[in-house]
Amino acid sequence: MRYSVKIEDKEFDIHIEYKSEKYIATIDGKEVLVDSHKLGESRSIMLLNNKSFEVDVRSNGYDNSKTVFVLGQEIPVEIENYNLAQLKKKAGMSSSTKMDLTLKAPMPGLILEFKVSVGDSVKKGDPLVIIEAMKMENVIKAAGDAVVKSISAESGQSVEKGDLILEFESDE
Amino acid sequence: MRYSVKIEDKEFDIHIEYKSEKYIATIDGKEVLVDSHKLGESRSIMLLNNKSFEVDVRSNGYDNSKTVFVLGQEIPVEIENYNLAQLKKKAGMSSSTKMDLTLKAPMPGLILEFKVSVGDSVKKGDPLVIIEAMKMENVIKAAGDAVVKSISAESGQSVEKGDLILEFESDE
Amino acid sequence: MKKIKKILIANRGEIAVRIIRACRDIGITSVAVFSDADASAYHVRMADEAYHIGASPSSESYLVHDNIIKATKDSGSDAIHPGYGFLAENATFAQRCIDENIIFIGPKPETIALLGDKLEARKVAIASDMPLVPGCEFDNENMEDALSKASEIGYPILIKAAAGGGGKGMRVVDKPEDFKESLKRASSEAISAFGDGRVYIEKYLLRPRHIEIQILTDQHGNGIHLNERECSIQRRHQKLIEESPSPVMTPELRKKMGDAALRICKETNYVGAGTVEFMVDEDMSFFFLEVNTRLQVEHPVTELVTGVDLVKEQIAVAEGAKLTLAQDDIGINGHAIECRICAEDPQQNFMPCTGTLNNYRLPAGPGVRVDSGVVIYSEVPIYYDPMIAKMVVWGKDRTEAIERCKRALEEYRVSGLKTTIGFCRVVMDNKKFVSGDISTAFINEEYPNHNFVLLSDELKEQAALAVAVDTFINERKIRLDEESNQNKKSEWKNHYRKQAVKRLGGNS
Amino acid sequence: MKKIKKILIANRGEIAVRIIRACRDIGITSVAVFSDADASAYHVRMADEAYHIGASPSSESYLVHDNIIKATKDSGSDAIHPGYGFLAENATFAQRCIDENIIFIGPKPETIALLGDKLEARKVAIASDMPLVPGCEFDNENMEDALSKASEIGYPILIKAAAGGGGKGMRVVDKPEDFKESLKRASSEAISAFGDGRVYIEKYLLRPRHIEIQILTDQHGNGIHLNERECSIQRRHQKLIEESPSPVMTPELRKKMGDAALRICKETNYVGAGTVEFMVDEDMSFFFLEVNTRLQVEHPVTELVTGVDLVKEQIAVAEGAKLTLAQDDIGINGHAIECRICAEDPQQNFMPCTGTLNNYRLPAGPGVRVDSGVVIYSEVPIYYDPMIAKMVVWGKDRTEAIERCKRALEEYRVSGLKTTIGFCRVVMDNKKFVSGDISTAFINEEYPNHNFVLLSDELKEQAALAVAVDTFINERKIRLDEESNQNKKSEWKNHYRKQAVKRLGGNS
Repeated sequence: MRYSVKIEDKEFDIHIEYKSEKYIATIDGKEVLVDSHKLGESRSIMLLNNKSFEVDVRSNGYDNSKTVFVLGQEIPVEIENYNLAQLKKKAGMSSSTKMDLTLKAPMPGLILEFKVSVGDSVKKGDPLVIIEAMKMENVIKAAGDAVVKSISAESGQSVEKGDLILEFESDE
Repeated sequence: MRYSVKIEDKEFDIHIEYKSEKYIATIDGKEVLVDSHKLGESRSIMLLNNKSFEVDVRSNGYDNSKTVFVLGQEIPVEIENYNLAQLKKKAGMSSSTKMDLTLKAPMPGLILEFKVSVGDSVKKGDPLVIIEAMKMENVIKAAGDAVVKSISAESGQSVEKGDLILEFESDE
Repeated sequence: MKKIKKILIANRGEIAVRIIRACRDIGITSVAVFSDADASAYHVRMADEAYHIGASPSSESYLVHDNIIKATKDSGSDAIHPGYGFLAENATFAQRCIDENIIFIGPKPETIALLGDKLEARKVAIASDMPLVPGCEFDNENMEDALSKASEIGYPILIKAAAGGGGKGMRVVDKPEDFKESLKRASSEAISAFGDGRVYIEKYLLRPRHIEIQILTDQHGNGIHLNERECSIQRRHQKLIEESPSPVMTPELRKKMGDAALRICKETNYVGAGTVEFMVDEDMSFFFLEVNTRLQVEHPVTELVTGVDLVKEQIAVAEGAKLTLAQDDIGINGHAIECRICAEDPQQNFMPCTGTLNNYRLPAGPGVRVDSGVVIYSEVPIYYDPMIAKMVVWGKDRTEAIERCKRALEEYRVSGLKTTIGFCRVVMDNKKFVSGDISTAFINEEYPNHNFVLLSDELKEQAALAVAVDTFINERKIRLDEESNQNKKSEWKNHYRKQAVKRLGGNS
Repeated sequence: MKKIKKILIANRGEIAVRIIRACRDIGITSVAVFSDADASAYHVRMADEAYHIGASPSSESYLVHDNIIKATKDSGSDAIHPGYGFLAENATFAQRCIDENIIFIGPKPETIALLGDKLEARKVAIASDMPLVPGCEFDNENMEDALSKASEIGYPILIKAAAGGGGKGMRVVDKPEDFKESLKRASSEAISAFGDGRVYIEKYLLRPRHIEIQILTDQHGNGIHLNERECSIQRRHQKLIEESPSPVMTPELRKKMGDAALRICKETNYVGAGTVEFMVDEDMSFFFLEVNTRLQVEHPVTELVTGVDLVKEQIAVAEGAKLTLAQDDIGINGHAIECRICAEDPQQNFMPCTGTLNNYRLPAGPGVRVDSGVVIYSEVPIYYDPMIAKMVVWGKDRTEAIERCKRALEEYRVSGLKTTIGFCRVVMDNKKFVSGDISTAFINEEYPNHNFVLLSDELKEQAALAVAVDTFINERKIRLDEESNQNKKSEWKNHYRKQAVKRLGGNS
């Protein structure tokens, strides 16, 4: 099986096969001998060329996106069938490069105050909204230049992580 | 619900009911306020009259016998419906007072040597069989006076915990 | 002297667990309290007894004086340990305890009130001959007065809550244009955190160290200090990494700061454990910051290098015992570093996270102590502080402590939410940190944009491989299961075919 | 001097984890080895790298010289740390390492061979002017010779394996009638454990203390001792609880025993860490027992009171470094106690148990160190030693250490198998233990029939309640689920009834 795996800026081409009771992986042309034992539903111990890792791979519930916990780090990963990824690329469908035009609640909390209204132009770093969570006031700032298209929540409202707060249109 | 619970030499008469969102237990006439939260399949945190316990109650797979882990101890418990237990008692069926006339492997291991043969009379403390487990030779001794009725294993054989090794007849 | 037999811990999380441990270590019965969200929390499991005190928001449980007092009476506790935060520096509550004939493990209400008001504390500090950073109070209602006083002191300016602590209600202002907005925010945060919106301003030192002196005094006028802690690695004015001793401390400066700390204790008739916080400028001159009239989060680094159990000492002092330790008994054995493990995303400006700890395994072995408020499968609720644990390491010197700290951070296993573990690991490799060249500006100077480069290219490659292998194994299992089902189906088909043939009169 | 960059740990369980931690603490890459049964063992997860070395029985994996050497070469390791047990005191293997140009972290092969043969060691001890218990060797084939020599010394007699260690191949004989059978058993156990059936006899002291001296020597003739450890709490000649310092030690006796220990090191050109074991009689006279040419299980108690990391020191010595510690650097800071946590049933004569750790949570907090070889969900296999972890506590004095030990034992959470935790907890309350009045006869004298009364009546009542409540809640849930199903069914019934009525032309 051949996969295309993306972590932050890096994209890896990984091929894996099961041969004579061993897993053999090839990553960007390098062969890696793999030994893996499940420790539970999502956790495994893996030996990659005899290097030892305890990993926890969790599916994020939507397509291709997983989270791996390894060496004290939480790492978001996109994994796809390699051929499919290539097809999508040709078709210009690479979803992961698309700019995010929505602001979702980065944590559960209480919306204290909006610093913008619909139609406002914001510059990168401008405060958008203040959310109280875990007794701290957190100022959520704009990740880039944009125009506020719609606001989907209001002051005093409780939000869950991932709830839509507002939408932008690209400032182009 | 009313239960009869036995731990070692002690027998408890316990009544439990659920009333206005609270569990109320009565043990040998004393009332105990109970708060319980499941922590997983078998583990719970329990407040018994506000005393805090983390318990792990596991069923042993056969009737009425459970094991509870609490405060670093593994405690075998017999629990039965109280009325059933009373009926059994009247009928003289109290299985838990019956003398154990079988020797079961107390641990998994390798049988090294039998020190007795069928028909032998043994006294309490006599060596019966030597089992090697975890690199130690363990001499299994007679728990009381008896006569060896049958032997169900042989030297050099591997046994699992609980496997029948030999049977006695009471030395009466 | 009254022996305490039972202590109610009016707190939660790691500090409640820490205090329960101290109680057990001296045979005192411990009583936990819990809100709805904490019904199966670790501190409840750890305590001898536990009482429910209300709904999840702390304003409906951990902060409700009546509920805490009721649980204390119901459980027959002699004393209350408030931990830190919540009611720890609440003079009204401390007074209530006295009125109810309950021992409050902490200083007298009047001391708490005096030192808790940062403006009053400044006056006491002056009376105690302590050096102070230029600053002043102003009329909170009169913005023009505030602005002009800020200009007098000169920007950058630090706005602080009079009732403040723990970085709440604190704002740095770089230029006059931002002053009004920051004042408003600081004041509103102060109101929601302390119910007191008064703020004052101080000159903002650009690269100060935060160094504090642990003190311990009894009811008989005896007092000692237990060396310093360096707590300069901070984000949002909250400490993240602390150590003892400070890498820049000299015996002379330690004595000077220790003496100053004890002077203010004397001046305020201080009783119990406390911390006098200082800022130390680049020329090693030091300024009084504030007194925390309670046990500090970072007290374990002091415990590890002095061998003194501060919670036990607090309890002994509260019983009325004389200090058994003299200043000469306090040495420095090796070096200790604490990392605060918070449910936060360092890359997102240390934004708090919540979740369930699907995996949670503490580092252990030589020189590692963890005070954790959670265990595997614990939920980290939204209602409380994001700090879930403190990892403290000891080494025979700072080098050994740093190396051990790296090891222990790598050994820590958490899945289910983001934490500060990776951030702390990165700091342990930072050359400036290793050389001890730190200040409260460390994080902003070394990691502008909070881009900590937590993932090396090698780790990315390994993580990618791990996910691919895991996916492959899962897909292969599904395939094999399906095939085996297919085979079963074909067996059935064959079986029916044979039956059919039979029915048709065939012979096999 | 050759810097070691990568160490293969030829061991498993807690000691492999301990050594891996030391490697990490000094930036050395660690390589684990594992048998089939250990494929997902904790030491494999902890190490930087891991190599499979064979089937589950140690005779087919951890004891196979070729497999260990191959993994060392394959991984490019410079050195092998053998831990304790397995190949730690195998002179042939140590020589093989030298021949293969691998650093063996331990003494020279000839030292191991000399001191490993208990009969030879007795001779060296005489040459080193060490006091010895009366005893002798005899012709193993000639039972009459053995019997007559035993009678000369006088019963009770202790039969010991010449190649022995860890209590294996050891038997106490009270009367001549039992001598033959015990000799046979000891010899057969010695053959299966060491491949060497030679035994010898010694006078059996009735109530001796087991006190040992930790020594550390380098390749340049420097040597120090790191105080004593008292290890008198034993069952089946295996230690269960150890502490440092010994509650009966005096500075004078410590110096005498330390000097004696260093004399035998000098006599044997000892290099590395080692332990000289003594028996101390009730009149405080001491007798040489044996030298263990390796790291000892109980080394952490020494580490906690001296602040010295013994594994790091072993590695430095193996690199050829001179000791940086002088005898005067070794103090005694507080008191440490170790409890061995074994998968054993204390009530059943400490019979080994196997199983899966359905719950496993370590005690933590102030003064607690746990070196564990397992984690939650680990399986404890039948093939290896039943010790799964060591819990070590530190206190400023013995009283604090005992109190903390109680707390930590109560905090330890294990379900899935029986352990020695409850036993250790009982010992911590034993008046003789608390007063320090202990000997190797302690368990038999204090707990004849191994009836440890682990369960108080109160605990029995609480356990009974817990099981009843759990049963009630489970039964209630089943009942409620059934009822809700019933309700669903009746709803369906009603629905169909209505449908039927409709079809019959009814109106509702």
